[in-house]
Parts: sequence; C-alpha cells; structure tokens
Amino acid sequence: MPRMTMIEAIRDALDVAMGADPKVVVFGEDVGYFGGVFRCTAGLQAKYGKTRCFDTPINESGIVGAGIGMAAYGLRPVVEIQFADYMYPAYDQIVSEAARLRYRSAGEFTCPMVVRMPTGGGIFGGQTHSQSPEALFTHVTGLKTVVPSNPHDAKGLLLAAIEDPDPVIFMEPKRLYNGPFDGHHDRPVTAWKAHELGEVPEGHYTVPLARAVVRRPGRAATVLTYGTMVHVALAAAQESGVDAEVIDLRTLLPLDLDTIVASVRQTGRCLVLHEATLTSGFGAELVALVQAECFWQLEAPIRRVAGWDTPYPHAHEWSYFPGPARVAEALRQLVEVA
Amino acid sequence: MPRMTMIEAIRDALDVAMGADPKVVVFGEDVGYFGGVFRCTAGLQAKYGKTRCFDTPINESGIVGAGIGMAAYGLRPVVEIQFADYMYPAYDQIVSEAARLRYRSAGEFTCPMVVRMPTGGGIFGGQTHSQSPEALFTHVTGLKTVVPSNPHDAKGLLLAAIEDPDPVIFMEPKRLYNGPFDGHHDRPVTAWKAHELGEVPEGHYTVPLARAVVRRPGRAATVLTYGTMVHVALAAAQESGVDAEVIDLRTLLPLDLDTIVASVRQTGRCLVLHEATLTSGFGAELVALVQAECFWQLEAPIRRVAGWDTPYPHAHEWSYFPGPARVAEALRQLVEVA
Amino acid sequence: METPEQDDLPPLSLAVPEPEVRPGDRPDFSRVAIPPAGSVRRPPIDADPEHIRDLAFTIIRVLNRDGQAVGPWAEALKIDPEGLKEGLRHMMTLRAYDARMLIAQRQQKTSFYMQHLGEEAIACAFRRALAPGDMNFPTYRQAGLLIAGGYPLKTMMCQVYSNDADPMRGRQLPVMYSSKEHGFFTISGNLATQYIQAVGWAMGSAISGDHRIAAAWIGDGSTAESDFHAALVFASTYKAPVVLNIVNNQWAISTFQGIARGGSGTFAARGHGFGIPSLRVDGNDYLAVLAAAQWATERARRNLGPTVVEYVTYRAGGHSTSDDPSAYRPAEESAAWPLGDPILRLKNHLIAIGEWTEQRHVQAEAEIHAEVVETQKEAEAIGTLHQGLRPSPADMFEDVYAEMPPHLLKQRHEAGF
Amino acid sequence: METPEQDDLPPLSLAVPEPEVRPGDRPDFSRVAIPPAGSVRRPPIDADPEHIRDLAFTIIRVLNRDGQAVGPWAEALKIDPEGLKEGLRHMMTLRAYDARMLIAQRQQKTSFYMQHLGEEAIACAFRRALAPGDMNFPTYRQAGLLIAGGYPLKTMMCQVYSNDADPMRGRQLPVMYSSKEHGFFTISGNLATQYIQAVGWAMGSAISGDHRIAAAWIGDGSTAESDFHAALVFASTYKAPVVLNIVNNQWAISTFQGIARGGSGTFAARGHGFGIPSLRVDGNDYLAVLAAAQWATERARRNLGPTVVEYVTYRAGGHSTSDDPSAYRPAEESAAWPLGDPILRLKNHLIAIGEWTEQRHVQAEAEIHAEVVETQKEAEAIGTLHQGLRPSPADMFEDVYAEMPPHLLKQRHEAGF
Ligand SMILES: Cc1ncc(C[n+]2csc(CCOP(=O)(O)OP(=O)(O)O)c2C)c(N)n1
Ligand SMILES: Cc1ncc(C[n+]2csc(CCOP(=O)(O)OP(=O)(O)O)c2C)c(N)n1
Ligand SMILES: [Mg+2]
Ligand SMILES: [Mg+2]
Repeated sequence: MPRMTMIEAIRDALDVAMGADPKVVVFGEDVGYFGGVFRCTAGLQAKYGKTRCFDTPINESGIVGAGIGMAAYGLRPVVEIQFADYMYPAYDQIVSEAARLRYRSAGEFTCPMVVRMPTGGGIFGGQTHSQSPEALFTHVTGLKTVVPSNPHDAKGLLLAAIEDPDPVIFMEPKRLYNGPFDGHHDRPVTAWKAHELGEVPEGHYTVPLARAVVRRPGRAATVLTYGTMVHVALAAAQESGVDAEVIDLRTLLPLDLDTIVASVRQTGRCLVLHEATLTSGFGAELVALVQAECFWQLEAPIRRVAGWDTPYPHAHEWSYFPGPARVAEALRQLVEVA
Repeated sequence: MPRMTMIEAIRDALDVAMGADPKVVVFGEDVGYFGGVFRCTAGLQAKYGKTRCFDTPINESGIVGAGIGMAAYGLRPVVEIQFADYMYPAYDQIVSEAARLRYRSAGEFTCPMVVRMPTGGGIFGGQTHSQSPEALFTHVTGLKTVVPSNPHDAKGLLLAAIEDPDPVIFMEPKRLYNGPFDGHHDRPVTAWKAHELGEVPEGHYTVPLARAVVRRPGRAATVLTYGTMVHVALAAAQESGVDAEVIDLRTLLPLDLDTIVASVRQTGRCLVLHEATLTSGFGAELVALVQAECFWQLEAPIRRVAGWDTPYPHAHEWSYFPGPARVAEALRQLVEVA
Repeated sequence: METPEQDDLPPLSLAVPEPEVRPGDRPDFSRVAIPPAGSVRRPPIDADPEHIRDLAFTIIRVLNRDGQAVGPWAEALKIDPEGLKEGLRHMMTLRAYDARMLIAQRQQKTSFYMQHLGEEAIACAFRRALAPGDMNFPTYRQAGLLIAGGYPLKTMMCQVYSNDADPMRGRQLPVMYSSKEHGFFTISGNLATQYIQAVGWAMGSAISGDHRIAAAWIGDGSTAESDFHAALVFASTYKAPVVLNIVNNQWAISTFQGIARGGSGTFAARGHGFGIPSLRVDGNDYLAVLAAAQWATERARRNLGPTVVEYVTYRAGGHSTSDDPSAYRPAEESAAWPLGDPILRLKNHLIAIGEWTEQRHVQAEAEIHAEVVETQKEAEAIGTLHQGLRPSPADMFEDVYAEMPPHLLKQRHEAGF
Repeated sequence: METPEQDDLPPLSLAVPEPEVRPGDRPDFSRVAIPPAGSVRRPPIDADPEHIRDLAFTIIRVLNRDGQAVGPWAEALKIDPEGLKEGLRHMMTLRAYDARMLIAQRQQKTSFYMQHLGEEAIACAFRRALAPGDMNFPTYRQAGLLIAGGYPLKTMMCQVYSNDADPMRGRQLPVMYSSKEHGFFTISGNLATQYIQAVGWAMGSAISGDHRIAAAWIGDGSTAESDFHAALVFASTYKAPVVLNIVNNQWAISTFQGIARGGSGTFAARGHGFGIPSLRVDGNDYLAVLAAAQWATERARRNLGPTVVEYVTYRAGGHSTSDDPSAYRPAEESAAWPLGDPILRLKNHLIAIGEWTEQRHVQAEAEIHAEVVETQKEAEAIGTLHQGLRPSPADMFEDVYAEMPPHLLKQRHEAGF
C-alpha cells in the first residue's frame, strides 16, 4: 500500500472523487493553478481543467455561497477555506444557509457540499493561522463536522464527506499534514511514511462518518480527543504510565456516543482533550454527555485539557499548546482521585 | 419608582448613558428616525441629534466594523443588530477584531463597544427571528456576554456594559420585552408593570457584570438559567412542586461560578436550562464546570433542558420551546434519582 | 512634513442622509428625474458596458401617458396581446391574493404576511423571460414569480397558513415559499445571502455545459449587505449566466434608499464598478420590465455574462404586517409616486390597443376576486396556523439531515413522538 | 411564454480568467496601458465624481523617463528637495530593513516575514500627506508608514523577533506592528476587516467635530472581500473623512489581479459604483503617490468625503517567506514590470534636479546598510524568537480583558504562573 502524507492523502481523495464523478468541483483561494497554499489541490487543475478546479476571489462568503448555489444546482462542490481562522466571513452562509437548506425547503433543495479548512496550531502561525473553531460548527444543527488524525482516515473520511448528502465541515489539522505530531516540538520531526496510518489504500474507499475508533485500548481512564491531540494523548499515555484508552472521535457531529460510553463505563474515568480554547469548547459537550450517560460509573470528575482561553499567541505557542506534559499530568491526577 | 417594560428600560439606559457621556453613540438598522423595530431607541435621535443616533445601511459587518473603528477612536458605540439571527454577517468583526483588539495591540487599542441584539423565540418568528446564539459568543475569548431577564436588570446591566472597557454582547430576550413570560403561551399575557422587577430606578445605576442572582431559593435542586427561561424555571418550580433554587446567571461570561457552586453543593442536583439548541450550547459548559466543581456533592446526573437540535420551526414554536411542562418534568425526574 | 495646518480648517462633521420628507411634510418626488417613455436607446446585448453607462442613470420606460408602447424597447419586445392580458391577470391575482392574506393575518389565521402593493409588475413580467429549468433566487417580495409561473395559489395559501398542505411543513415563516419545479429557490429570511447563491447556481450551470440561467433578487436596502458584493465579484469574474435584479422600492423598512445608496446616483451604478452592463428600468411598467428582462436573460443565455437591472418602484404598503409606515413617511407619499400603478398602466395600454375594456376589467376583477376567495376557502378548509389540519410537530425533527442521526432520534423520542 | 428556444443556443461555459503568462512563458505587460508622465489632468478636489471618471481608468504619473517631474500633479505638489531626499532615505531604509529581516527569517531568528520590494514608494510617500493624530489602518505591507513616520526601526525589529522589547509581547505574528502614537492601527491577519474600521474611525472623528482623518489600506486581491464593500457603503453614505487606498501589486499570493477585478478595467473603478471620486496612480512614482495623497487627504480634511486611490505597482518579491512565486509566474516578470523601480526613479529625479549624485547615493546606501545592521545587532542583543530575553509566557493571559476574570486567573495558575 502506498505511504502518503496527509496532504497527499487529501489530494488523492479529491482526485478519486473528481475522477469518479464529474459533479465534483474544487475551488478556493489559490486552489487552482498553484494547488493551494498547503498544496492539497496541486495537479487537479491540470488534470481536470480549470472549470473543475479553480482559483476564486478572496471572499470566503462568496466561496461558500457560490458553493451552496452549485450544490443546489446539482454539483458536489468541495471548497477550501485557506485557514479555519478565515472561515468567519463565511459563517453566515454556512450557518444560515448551507445548514438549513434541506430543512427549510422540506428536502426540495439540499447542500451536498464539503468545506475543507486547515485547523490548529503548532506552526508559529499566531492568532490567525492556528485556531480550532470546531465548537462553532457543532452547535449548528444541520452540519456534520469531521476532524481526521491521519492520512488513512483523511482520505476515507473526505470521500465519505463528499458522498454525504449534507454539508460537511472538514477540518484538517495542519500540524499533521506532514507527520504524526505528538506535541514534542523540540524533538526531530517524524514522517507519515514511518507510521502505519500513513498507509493509504489506492483508489476508492471510505471511512464512514460518525464512527469513532479506539487508538489505544486501556483500562485506567478514557481520553476523548481528535485531530492532532490524538497523537499527543498517545504520547501522554505512554509517558504518564497511565493505562489510558484513547478514543479518536474522527466525526464530532454526529457523534459516536456508543463507543465513548462503552469505554467510560469500563474505565470510570475520563479526560477530554482538545486544542481549541476551553470555555464552551466541544469538550464541554463531551463532558455533558459523558456525565449524563456514565454518572454512576464515574469515579472522578471528568477533566478537560484544552487551549487556554486566550488568543493563540505567536511566540508562546508551546506554552499555549496542550502538550504531552500537561496531558500526562492531568492523566496522573485523574487516576489518583480515590 | 417608575414601572417600565424592558423596552423602556433599555431606552432609558441609552438615554442616561447618552446624556452623561457625549462619547456614547447609538446606531443600527432602523435605529435612528424610527427608533428601532422594537422601539428601543425611539426618541433618541430627536433628543441627541442624528450624528449620535442614526440609521445605517443594512450591513451588519459594517455596523460592527464601523463601531470598532469608532471605539478605537475613543467613542463608546452601542450598536444594534436587528435580530440576533442576523449577527452572523458581523461575526468575523466580533470574533476576529473586537474580541482581540486589546490583546493583539497589548492594550494600545481597545474596543469599549456594546452590541445589542434581540434574542430568543416565542413570537412566531420562525427560523430567522428566534435564535439564541449565545454559545457562539461564550466560546470567544475577549468578549463578555450578558442576557438580562427583566427591566430592572436590563437597564443596570446595559449601563454597566456601556461603561465596561471591553466589548460586550448584550442579548435581549425579545419575548420578555413587554412582559415576564413564563412559557404559558396559552394564558393571558402579563405585563411588567405588575412585576416587581418592572420597577426601574430613575437615572444612573448599574447591575454589575459577572454576578448571578438567586431568583428563588430552594433546597431540592439548582436550576441554572438566564433570559426568558428564568421565568419558565420559576413557573416549573412552582408547578412541579420541586423546591428548586433558580439562579439567573445574567452574565454568561465572565461567569459567576461561586454562586453556582455554592448552590449545587447544597442541593446536590442541577438542571441547566436554555432556549438555544442543546448540542454545544452554553449549557454544556455549565455542566462541565458544575461536574468538575461539585462532583462529590452531586446526587444525580446533571440534566439539560434546551431547544431541540433543529432550526426554530415557525408553526411548531410551542413544541420546540422548552416550556414549563418539560422543565417541571425534568425537575421531577431529577429529584427522583436516588 | 508638508501637511496643511489642520487647525485652520473648520472641524469635520458627519453627514447623515435624510429623506426629503417625513410625516407631516408634503410628499415630494421632484428629485426623481423621469425621462419620457421611449426616449432611452436599446443597445445590442453584447455592447461594451463602458459604452452603455448612461443606461444606469436613466429610466427605461415603454408605456407613455396615453398607454402606448413606444420606442426601441417596445419594438424589440417579444409578447403578444394574449400574453399581455395574461400578465394583467397575474398582477391582478397577486394584488387580490395580497389583500386576502392581509386580512387573514389580521384575523390571526397566520402570524405574518408581506405584500407587494405597487410592485406587481416586476416579478410578474420578469417571469415571462425565463425558460423552464431556470432558477430564481427570490426575496420575500417576489411571489409574482410563482403566480406568473403557474404555481397553485392554494399551495401558496397553505404555506402562509402553515397547514397540513404546506409543502414546507410549517417550518418556514409565511411567504417563504419554495418550489424547485417552478424555478423558485427556497427563500431565506437572511437578506442578500441568496444573491451569491444565484451566481453559484449559474456557475454550476455553466460548468455543466447546461442552458439554464439564474435570476438573483435583492431589495434596495439589501444591496448594502456584503453578499451583494460577493455576488458581483464572482459574477463578473466568471461571467456567470445570471441576471442580478435590484428592486428599488425606495424603502427598507423605515430606512429610505439614500442610506443604502450612499453617494452614487443609482443602484444600477454599482454594476459599473465591476464592468457589468447595468440597466435602470421603470418597475411599474410591465412592458419595460419585460423588455429589460428579455435583454438581460438573452445576454445570460448567450454566455455573455451577468447584467444588473434596477427596477425603480415604490413600496406602497407597509414593509410587513409588523410595520406601520405612517411613523416614518407621509401617508400620501404613495399616491404622489410619479410612476403610477402597474396594473392601471397595463390595463390602460390594453384598452389603448383595443384589447381590453373597462367593462372586461371590472369583470376580470370580480372573477379573480371570486377565484381567490374560493381558493382561500379551500385552503382554510384544510387548516390555518392555529386550527384544522396542521403538520405534526414530530415532523419538526425531519430534514435536519437526510438521515436522522441518533441524537435527534433521541430528542424526538424525548419530545414524545 | 415568449422565451427563445434555448436548445438552439450553444451550451453555456464558465470563463475562468488566467494571467497572460505563466512560468515558462515570456513576461508580457503590453496590456498595461501607460500614459506619459504629466499627461493626466488634475481636477479641483471638489470636482463632481461623475466628471472625473476617467481618472480611474488611467495612471497618474509625475516622473518622466528623464527623471523630471512634469504636469499638473507635479505643479500642485507640496514638497521641497529636502523632503524628497528624506523620502528617498525612507524607501532605502525600508528596502535595507526588508533585506535584513529576510535573512534573519532564514536564520530562524523569527518565524515569518513579509517584504515590500518594489512597493516602497506607496506607504513612504503617502505618510507625508498625513498630520499628527491621523490614523492608518494598514495591511502587512505598509511598514513604510512607520519608517516614514519616525517609528524606531529597532522596535520594529523587536516585534519581528518577538523579543522582550516587542511592544506586542510576542503575541502577534512578525510584521503585525501597532503604534497609536505613530498613527498605525494594530494590523489584523484577517484581510479587509480594517477597511471598514478605518471608515468607522473617520466617522468617529467627524461625529466628534475633530480634525483628524483616517487612511484605509487594502491589497488588490482583498478588495474582493466583503468588508471592502461595507467600507465603501458606509464611507459614501456618511461622507466619512477617509482615504480608501488600494495597493494593486498585481498578485494575491498566487492569484493574479484578474480574479479579484472581474470585468472592470481597474480597481479604482469600484469607487464609481458609490459615487466616490477615484484616482489611479503610478505606485512606483514617489511624487505621483504623494500628489494623489495630498489631493485625497485634503478632500477628507475639508469634509468633502472619501476618495478611492488605486496604486499600480508590482509585488517584486514573494508574498511572504512561506511563498515561492516561481511556481506561478515567470521569474523574469518582475524585471519586465514597466513602471520601474521606485527608489531608482526618485534617485534619478533628485540627480536630474541637481540635488543628488550617484556618489552620494552609494554613500547613503552604505550608511543606511550600516545603520540597519547596527540596529539589528542591538535588537538581537535583546533576543530573537528562540533566544535571549523574551516576554514571559505568563504575559499570554494579560490583555484578554482589561481586568483578568477569575477563569483566566485560574488558568494562568494552572499553567504554572
Ligand atoms: C441579514 C439581515 N439583516 C437584517 C434583516 C431584517 N430586515 C428584513 S427586511 C429588511 C429591509 C430590507 O429592505 P429592502 O432590501 O429594500 O427590501 P424591501 O423590503 O424593500 O423589499 C430588514 C432590515 C434581515 N432579514 N437579514
Ligand atoms: C479573511 C482572509 N482570507 C484569506 C487570508 C489569507 N491571505 C493572506 S494574504 C492573502 C493575499 C492578499 O492579497 P492582496 O490583497 O493582493 O495583498 P498583497 O499580499 O498582494 O499585498 C491571502 C489570501 C487572510 N489573511 N484573511
Ligand atoms: Mg426596499
Ligand atoms: Mg496584491
């Protein structure tokens, strides 16, 4: 099986989708000739022509709004927002339009569109190239929100998202584009080709939406996380010596609650981990669901580890990022509660 | 003390602020000559002139963006978004600009602006005149979010918000504008003049931000809520026979956690109530905080009652709205858990 | 540096535009320059936009005071007297429908209504220039598209009543119709969002090598919204086959058009910033609207790209049933509006060309009234907002997604369905 | 109905604009029509925008090939030779600064940098037209405003290095400067958001009866953003005292200006849709920029309202240190740019008028280089991104609010501070 980076896996998914279905069109800022600032669409314009993969004006509302129109027409647009931090101008189109089209027309008009966006920090991108705004999507009914943590899933989830009949927000943890990053920014960079999840099947396959996966079985505690933090959690489990079960949620909404509940009922302890700011983050929803479903099994308060409630500060990136040391410490404290 | 509706109280707060400080300017769609579609600014243009209270083009991003510029200049803009449902076009200016101005300039530029918006349902406004998007603000660090539940607080909180050095989102439950609505839509409308919190002191006073208040003391359970739902909770406590302590949060961020924790530690049971859709709503954050702070005192899982995870449906408004029957039932179930 | 001593200058001050008249004042439309019917040239559809700039600063008019259709736009018109009579009937039906629904709202058979009084010609005439498969992205004030497109009046009423036959299952505010089959995109309550969607739809058609075109609709006040800009940027960049309609009815709720228009003379002028050909048309002149629509839709169909069309009209009624315009404009302003009433003007034309009589008009009015009342009875027999057969609240959970996810299933169960 | 048989027409297709040349092609700027220096008229500042439309479709130029300042814009210029020499020094300093910071970034002393190569004249010259108290709302490519405004180079470097003397405490990306005192609003990473804020600031000044004016800045690509529209709507409606600058450097990262511009010939033309007077200026001509800036700022100061000014220039370098332009445009395109180099052109002018020599230029270059290098040493002696004195991470929790709320205090504690 070929080994790929996450960028290559995403590109491959787009290639497979465009090859199979002439309705799939791909566009966004710098997406056409150049192939995207992260090169996720490189080569697609040359292969499929400039009416199927093209550059757009810098107007995120226009990109998503035009995508909605195309989706309603009958195409399957896959649009790129250059950074998740720049999705806000498109937020109205996403929330008020894409998410409600099916509902308000009672199914007459639908919006099978994917909105891709690189998310998360770790590249010294400062306040405007580091955000993780997933909670702003999970609060919006009508949307699905997906965050892959590796090349294999990225391709399979993206294909599933493109084939989904509803709008899907597809958040790509940019710090994982080139390798599985566990938060040890001071150690040499590792590459996907050395990682089993860098193995990406050729051609078409899907990783179904709304299915979490256990990345590491464990009995002492459950870690609920997604994206970059999956790798941080794995490192923290290792380094803390806590036998944590690490669940990669993959799709945040709809959520695979069964997998979560089954695990927490076993371990009795739960840590929720994300890079986004803490307050009103998606972790809050996870806590609310877990305490409701597993109240009688819980042996300790559910803990949250998350980005601090500040903007993502450029120079203090590694003080801000919830790295393995912080997670390991939280795990140790979690299992110590008697 | 004069009795006022919430509309009058808000207008009075603006009048007091504009009278005291020439830096206070008020604008928005239909806000000037006409005085706002809910009449909250009626008379202000006539009194203070059209450069201090004026109509704007229909561009919410422009309204907030211009407000940010004015605030940075040194004024104290109080802008109106006609319905909270129409704040999305301004969301980028609120999140990326207003909320981070102080931080990114290290205090050199600040944004003492208030963004007022009518919120909530109950007036057959359908999907686009009924939303409660507070969780989309509480996730954004740098903002303060306020939701008054009565005329007295509305005036005092609005004056506090205008005097606050940071941007404040001021959400006005429109169903409370003319009377204390407890969710019994099929009963005669009651008026603020018959309610003690319709008593509004003349002139200047503030209700400090970040302070919750206990609206009804009780020993069996704690209800955490705000806005319209305060009145629903009071009705539900009454009707269910459950001796619930009802806390009106008033400010969602910064949150008065002390008042919350003190109550839940006493009652051991907690219900979180809001009109906004459930998933990733502000209630999730409340649950996460309460379970962390009160884990050992909790005798039952924390319950949430909220709007369903659907758009606000026009004709089914009263099936959607979390009214007193649903809340009463939840309270009964909550205290039955052994 | 070389800057002037700024303190020598008078202090700055803010200009806040105001309408010429307010309640208590005498209505005054003298500022509205109205060229004689037939006086504006009709350029070829592939004219260089730079050479037809003047068409954004005038008013294209076809019907003169005597009810004659005159000038180059009249000559190019493709419509026969039967078509005109049909058009008259569409407008009269819309007006009768509006009148009934306003009463129904006052009777609390529905929560809300928005009327078209004075603006009937625009959507009714424009609809004729469209072909099957074309798609409108309307605002709440283009029900004429449905009526002229043959959509059943009864279904419209059922939507307004949110009854069991409402295709939107009571989920949408009254008047927020949707009909794919009739080329009528589901209306959004959010202003301007659909303008760019129309452009996207048209781009989709062009990408697919289709023949279908789109029509975007917006009000004067809403042109200030940012998505208006997004639409013009995308439409001009990709030469999308779309007609960008602007209905300038002088008011946006209580706000006069001068607030949205800023310093430019007209809304049509906005197109010039993008090199888009732009027309300004008498919106109360059925023939002028149709002539402009045929010009613009032909441009789109021949892949010549977008056209901006501003229709100059007047919102004679309140903004909605929640609005009382006498609070912000003189009550007599509507009567003073110089472009007249669209129904009256088309009627007079038909009489002038010998295709209609006062008597037939009275008769038609009676027929239409009876038909609308009859249809209304049928709709009400099914149900109204608070009575009769209504969609089940269980349905509230449907169509959020194509397939109901577990958390919604659970909530529906919790809700008791 | 009367619609044409659409199937007779050829199918629609989507137009996707492309630059004339791509890597491998020969650079070609023949489409850029360049009027001779001095050939464009200079209208009075209160001219009717409709009468000066042509100024948005030409290029106002002052310096001719012989280095002479010619024509009406030259005549109206308020600057003396000392001022010009200062201007030259500003541009040379900016270029030297850029060169050093690019190297520093490659040496990983900072994470990121954005240069101004070829665009130095614009901000450096514009700054001269401002008075103390005026406020710029810059993009990341207007550091010339700071240098020409006398802001310490060392502080700029400390910002780029995120060291302990960075006034932004390491919180902002490199080049995102802020200085209220120097009339330089804190830069946002989000495009176009500040364009409308500039208008709001100017409105604030006008509301307050102040004398201060604002200058908004945006790139060609970013004019497509919606807040550009918001700014033009508000500025034209309230006649805000603001200059709306558009720096058209031909590229937006890898995207050529044709994607943003759509069908209109120029970006300046956007102003016409709003009735805003609009100029198009040679951005590589220090004198032309200054002349236009003086015209536009005087309009603002005299309460005549906003002006749109498009500066035609070329981004000679990469978009940022993350960008390699050879992937999307011919490497030689920069050399083929017909408007020349702004520093060379001002130098030649000063030589032509006898105020400068080649020798003094070489000497100035050496001096400036030495000064920048010296300043750099001082800045680096404090610290760089990964070394030396840097702001404490504890500071990360400050300034989120004026007063730290309990939940942040708790988090700071949890973080160990
Ligand atoms: C984004 C948004 N902002 C505000 C509103 C509230 N609103 C509804 S209609 C309207 C006025 C629109 O005026 P115009 O565009 O001229 O259309 P008209 O009603 O005259 O047909 C306003 C402000 C809204 N629906 N959406
Ligand atoms: C809202 C938003 N969208 C996208 C970006 C990413 N981005 C940064 S610079 C840039 C290109 C801007 O081009 P232009 O406006 O021409 O300015 P220039 O860089 O040429 O000076 C883009 C797309 C951003 N910063 N903000
Ligand atoms: Mg209008
Ligand atoms: Mg550029």
